[in-house]
Amino acid sequence: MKKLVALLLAVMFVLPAVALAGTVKLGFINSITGPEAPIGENLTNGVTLAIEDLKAKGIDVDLIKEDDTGKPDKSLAAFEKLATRDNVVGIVGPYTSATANADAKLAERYKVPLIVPAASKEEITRQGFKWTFRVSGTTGDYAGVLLDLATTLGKPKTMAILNENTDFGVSGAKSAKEIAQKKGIKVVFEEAYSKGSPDYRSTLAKLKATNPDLVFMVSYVADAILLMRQSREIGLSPMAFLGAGAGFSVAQFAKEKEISNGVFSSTQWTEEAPWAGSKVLFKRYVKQFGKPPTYHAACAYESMMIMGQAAAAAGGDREKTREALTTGKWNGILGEVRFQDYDGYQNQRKAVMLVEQVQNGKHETVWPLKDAVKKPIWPFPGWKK
Amino acid sequence: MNMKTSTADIRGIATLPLLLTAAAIILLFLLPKFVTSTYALHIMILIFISVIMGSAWNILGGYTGQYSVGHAAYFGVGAYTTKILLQYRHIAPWYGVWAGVAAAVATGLVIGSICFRIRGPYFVLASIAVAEIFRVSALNLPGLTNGAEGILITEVPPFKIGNTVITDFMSKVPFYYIGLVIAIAVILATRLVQNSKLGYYFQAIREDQDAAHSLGINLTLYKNAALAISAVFTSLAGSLYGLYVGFIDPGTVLDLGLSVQIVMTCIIGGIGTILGPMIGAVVLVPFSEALRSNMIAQALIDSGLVKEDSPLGTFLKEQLSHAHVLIYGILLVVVILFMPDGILGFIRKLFASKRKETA
Amino acid sequence: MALLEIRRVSKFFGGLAANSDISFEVRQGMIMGLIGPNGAGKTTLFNCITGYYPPSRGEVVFNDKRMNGLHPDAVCKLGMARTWQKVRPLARMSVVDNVMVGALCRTNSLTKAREMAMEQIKVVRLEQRLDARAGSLPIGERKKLEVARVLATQPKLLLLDEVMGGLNPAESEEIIELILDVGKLGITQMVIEHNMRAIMRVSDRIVVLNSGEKLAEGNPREIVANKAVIQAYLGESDA
Amino acid sequence: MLKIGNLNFSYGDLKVLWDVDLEVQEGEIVTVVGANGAGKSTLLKNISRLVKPGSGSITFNNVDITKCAAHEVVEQGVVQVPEGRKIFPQMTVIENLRMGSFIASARKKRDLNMDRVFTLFPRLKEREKQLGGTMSGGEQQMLAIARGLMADPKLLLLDEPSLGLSPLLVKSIFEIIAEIRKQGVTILLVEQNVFQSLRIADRGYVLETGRVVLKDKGEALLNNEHVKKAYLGL
Amino acid sequence: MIVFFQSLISGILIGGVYALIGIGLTIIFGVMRVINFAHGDILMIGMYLTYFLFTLFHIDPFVSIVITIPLMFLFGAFLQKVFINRALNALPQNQILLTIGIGLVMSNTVMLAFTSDYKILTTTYSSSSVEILGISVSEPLAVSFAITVAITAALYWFLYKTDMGQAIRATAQDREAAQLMGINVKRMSIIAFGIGSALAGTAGALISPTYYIFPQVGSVFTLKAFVITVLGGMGSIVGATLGGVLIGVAESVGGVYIGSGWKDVIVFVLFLLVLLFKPSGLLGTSKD
Repeated sequence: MKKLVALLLAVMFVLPAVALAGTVKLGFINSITGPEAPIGENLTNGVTLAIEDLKAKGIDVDLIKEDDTGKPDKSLAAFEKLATRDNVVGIVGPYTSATANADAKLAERYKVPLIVPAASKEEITRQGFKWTFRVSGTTGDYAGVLLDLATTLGKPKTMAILNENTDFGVSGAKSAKEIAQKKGIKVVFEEAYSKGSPDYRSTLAKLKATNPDLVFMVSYVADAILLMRQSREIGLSPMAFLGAGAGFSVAQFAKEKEISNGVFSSTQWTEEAPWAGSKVLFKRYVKQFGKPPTYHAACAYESMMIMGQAAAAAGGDREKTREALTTGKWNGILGEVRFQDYDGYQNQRKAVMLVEQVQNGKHETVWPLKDAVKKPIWPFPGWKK
Repeated sequence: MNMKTSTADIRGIATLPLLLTAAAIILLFLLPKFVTSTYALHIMILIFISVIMGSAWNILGGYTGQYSVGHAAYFGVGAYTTKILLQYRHIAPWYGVWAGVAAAVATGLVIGSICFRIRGPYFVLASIAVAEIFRVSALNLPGLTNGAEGILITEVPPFKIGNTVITDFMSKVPFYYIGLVIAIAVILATRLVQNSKLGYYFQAIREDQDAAHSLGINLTLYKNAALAISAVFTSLAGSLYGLYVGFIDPGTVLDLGLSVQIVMTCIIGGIGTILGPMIGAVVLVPFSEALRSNMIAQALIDSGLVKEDSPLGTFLKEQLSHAHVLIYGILLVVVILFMPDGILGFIRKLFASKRKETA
Repeated sequence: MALLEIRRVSKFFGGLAANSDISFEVRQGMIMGLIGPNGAGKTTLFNCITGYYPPSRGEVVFNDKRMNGLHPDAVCKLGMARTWQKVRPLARMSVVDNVMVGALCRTNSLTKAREMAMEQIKVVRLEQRLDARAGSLPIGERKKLEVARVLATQPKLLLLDEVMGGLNPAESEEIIELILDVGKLGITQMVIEHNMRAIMRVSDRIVVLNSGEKLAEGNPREIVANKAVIQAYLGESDA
Repeated sequence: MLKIGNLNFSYGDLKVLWDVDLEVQEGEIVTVVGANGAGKSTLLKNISRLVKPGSGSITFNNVDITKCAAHEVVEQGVVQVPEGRKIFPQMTVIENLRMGSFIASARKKRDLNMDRVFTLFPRLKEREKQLGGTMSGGEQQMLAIARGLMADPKLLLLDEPSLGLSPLLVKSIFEIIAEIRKQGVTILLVEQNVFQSLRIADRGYVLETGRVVLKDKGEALLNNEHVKKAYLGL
Repeated sequence: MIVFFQSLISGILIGGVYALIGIGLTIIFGVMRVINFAHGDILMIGMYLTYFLFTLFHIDPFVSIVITIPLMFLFGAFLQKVFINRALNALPQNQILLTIGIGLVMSNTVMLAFTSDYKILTTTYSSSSVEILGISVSEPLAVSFAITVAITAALYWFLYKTDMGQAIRATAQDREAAQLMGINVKRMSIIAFGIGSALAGTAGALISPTYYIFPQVGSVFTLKAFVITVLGGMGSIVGATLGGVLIGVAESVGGVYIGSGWKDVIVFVLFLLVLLFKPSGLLGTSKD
């Protein structure tokens, strides 16, 4: 027992971990436990596949995984440990916007390259940071592509916004409102609901009373299903239901076809995404983990691929890795990725967004039209009785 | 039990404990000179914050017997006030922190006027309800708190006296010292309280409210006094956390889980004693960190006790980090069932029974 | 001079009258006995006097000040202190600390409070047990501790609620001596007691309650001779 | 019938009973008198096993009841009517009585015993639908005794049945106790009301600070000088 | 106006399920004076049970309560016997932390076993509704409301008409007196905890078709259960029934007219008001 305690103390405070020759040491921070864990699992799996593929390319990654339970202080501790004790070359993660925001600050301080795979809050890459890179699109991208589709296919005049009052939900709703106003669509209803309530019927009834052309929702999967079920119950039937990624783009949602058919959702990646290897990765993922991946998995996969290659090319030097990330160009399952400075962003990938629509219980890519697999069904056909 | 020590202290302060305490303080002050690992400093800062929170709660819960499970409210009010002032009014945290303290005390007095009318388990539930009201309100008042998006600061402005920059808050060291100083302050405050009229009155209230009342103790006044002292330090802990971590949102600084964690620190260490919260913090913070980052499994493997490629090794490596909250829960159950007086009480009992054996 | 005046005090719980229309006065320096069968409303009256319940009707006047609506702590500060029928030691605090809590009512200094506490501990003869935990004392010593604790608040009027309950004759004798000693210090006392022999010995005057009403008042001799009292208190007239 | 030998008992550090010896013969009324806090209620709690037993023996009809759980003591036929009545406040009179006959043996005789207690306490019959908590003190005491009888006891333990009752009621309660004995129930009575309780008792014990200091015939104790002085104030 | 009635109706329907949760907690508190912070997690176990009965054996959630009730009863009895019973005389704050700990153990064990994925139980009627006077009434909610009413009625019958039920009530009202009646109070505690757990589990089963399931779902309901119980008066079964419906309606109507983000605040403010002005609860009768 004494031996164990001594060792534990040694591990925690003293010993800097020894780097193995010929490998590149990277860190990965994710919500392995905690409320965000269901999506976190996608990221973990995506990274696992990336490590395999890197190995095939001759890059051995010594990966240190850290759980941040979705909490910023835990995430900081994890970053701290990776940056100062484990001396990793670069870090991929964390998942949520709140934790990513906290870690970005540390990346700057410790000069450790950080690739944020899936957090979409705009501010993360708008703080003038040099060491934080983002593969994921921003909340504005999610809303933008959906409203592009809506204004092209129809002439909506009014929109209702319903979002969960979490960081993700609120920033998504904010972006949607801005973009809608730019496009001349009036926002007639806005409400943030508390996640986890079994009954949204009264809120939806109030929404229905404003008679909007578009209903824009930001939710994770469980609430997404609940909201659509209850929309059906009370007979809410607008021109279109728009879901900003997350819950609406998950296979579990699509499977509930009674309520999900006809719903649009924006996403960064799908099985049919028009980029090399998407289908293959999708199949591999299903085979290995027994369920279909979300775009989070693809983003995490691509983030790790980029980090692994950049770090290996830089010979394990952090500064050189950063330079490689700033100037580099990659072509993977997310298409061409470059980290650019634009519109107040730094080191931000200009994400090419896709829109899927649930048709017959399956997500079909319907937008942009050139990449579409199926034609979008517009307007919302109404509920089957 | 603690009263007994205090009786002794008034008559003549025992020298040995004093020397030991002084040595420990000096050692802690010198620590950053030797320990360069920022990770270790980070853990130390978290321990300080935990000591501050636990000791602050202890004044109200341990000494006065008012078991608040809503202390996240004061933590959150402190953190939010400081950061709102910094972010939106550009008021330096050096001043903002005190505004946070004032806000937390004011909050405490309002909460006290509501909750102190209620006793026993109802008080516990009321304190939870109030803290939850704060959390949900913070979520729903984006104009004030930026709602669910939380408040992120990237830089803490340097602390200057005149034009001399004392610290620019760029490293962990200033936070380490601030944490250490506040932790010492709260422990000192606990000692002062213990050896004063306040302390006697607080404990009298804990032991028997009606009897205390009949002995001329104004229950409302003294309960609120205990809450105010408690709120001051909890708020300071919150401000320190907010500035140090940089990001706060209702889900972290106003969370019910945080309130439970504060109480747990005290109960696991030993309630109503100066040492209790310190022991609790020193045990819980590294333990949960070790579990989170899977160091226990790694240490077991590295020590050769468990082979890495054995099924147990794989299991530990893969599963133990997932199970850290589970282990936390089990620890809680075990401590309460088998060490109801916390680690301190358990050790004391152990020594007492050993003494009996030898005698 | 009347130190305490009870003026037509009534206390109702729901529809039940625990005290109805009780009046009497306690003069400076006297020991007033308050007796009556169980459930006669003695403790309720104590509670009304010391601020635990507001009287439903009537007035309590102490030292020419109307006490209605004052809280127990204010009542104590004004110089009226009580003990409890069921003793309430501050269990995890030591004997001396218990008494100090009482003394702190009059001083802010712990040193001063300790001196005052030691004085009262001597009065009740608990010097041997200074550092014992109050919760570990036997019943007799707990009762003494409780007396010392209220004495330390320097009361003008002391209300003792069955301080001899549960004590053996020897212990009761000690308490009787204690009450008489305290009386000699010039502290007015009001004593609820079941031990008839004791109450007859210590009281200058006795009020008898029965079913919430005042049945009789007089000096011990008069009370012992009172037919109504014998009937009510001792059960039957042929006792 | 009931035999207590050398019973010692403490609440934590506080010793309450010291070497208590006590015996109750079948058909007797035995009274234990003593001041408030002398340990009388604690003695009954030991018999009923409401507290963990101290050292010493308690046997009932040669069964060691220190090894029983509280409910098993009742099943043996030893039923206590506790101090302060402890009526179930949110239950009606009938429900309270039904609870009295909860044990299997008494459940069989429920109707019979119900009639029996209603003849003993006709007032309860009038109030059978009333909630226990809303009744007056005297009625509650009657209900408590009636509830105890519903368990079909061999030995009835009564803890301060006269507590808080008017003299008239006290008198009738003691008459009823005498009546119950006539119906064949042995009674162990604990009382502060020394006079009344010793008068109906066959034998009595005086308990002072946890020790038995006197035992004798009821009448003899009444005339004992010590008892007169200490408890009757004469 | 339609919006108002819509929210009123759905509030009442949801309130029925809340009532079931509240009754379970109130029985446990009544008999043992233990505030059970693991109540929501017990409900969570009920949900998982329902989910697996449905996905593995295709047993309809409303039918599966026949299995859920006895299993959850046994589970609750086990928890009481092994853990809670040891802390019956502990300080109330220690009891609270003990049950919090048990809750953590339960939710995290479930998470390890089944991952933290959201499980959605989709029946053919999960989103069916009937329209009455322009107000849509969710079919599964209506059915679960009816089942709730039936279970509550059965519970009343048990507690008021059977010896065992009365013995439980007696134990709640006066533990010591109950012992003197020959009632085995330890057994009653076990049974009470069993019943409380069975009710929570049933509530879990009843909301499964219209809600979602994940390991941490319990915390949502634990806090609600307290509010309901205190509102109705700790230990009062009628009170808990009323409290449940009241909270359902307050959430639903308040959510519409004040904002759905404020639902919890409305509930907690209501809770504090009751604690302050009628601490014995709306239907409580205890004097202290």
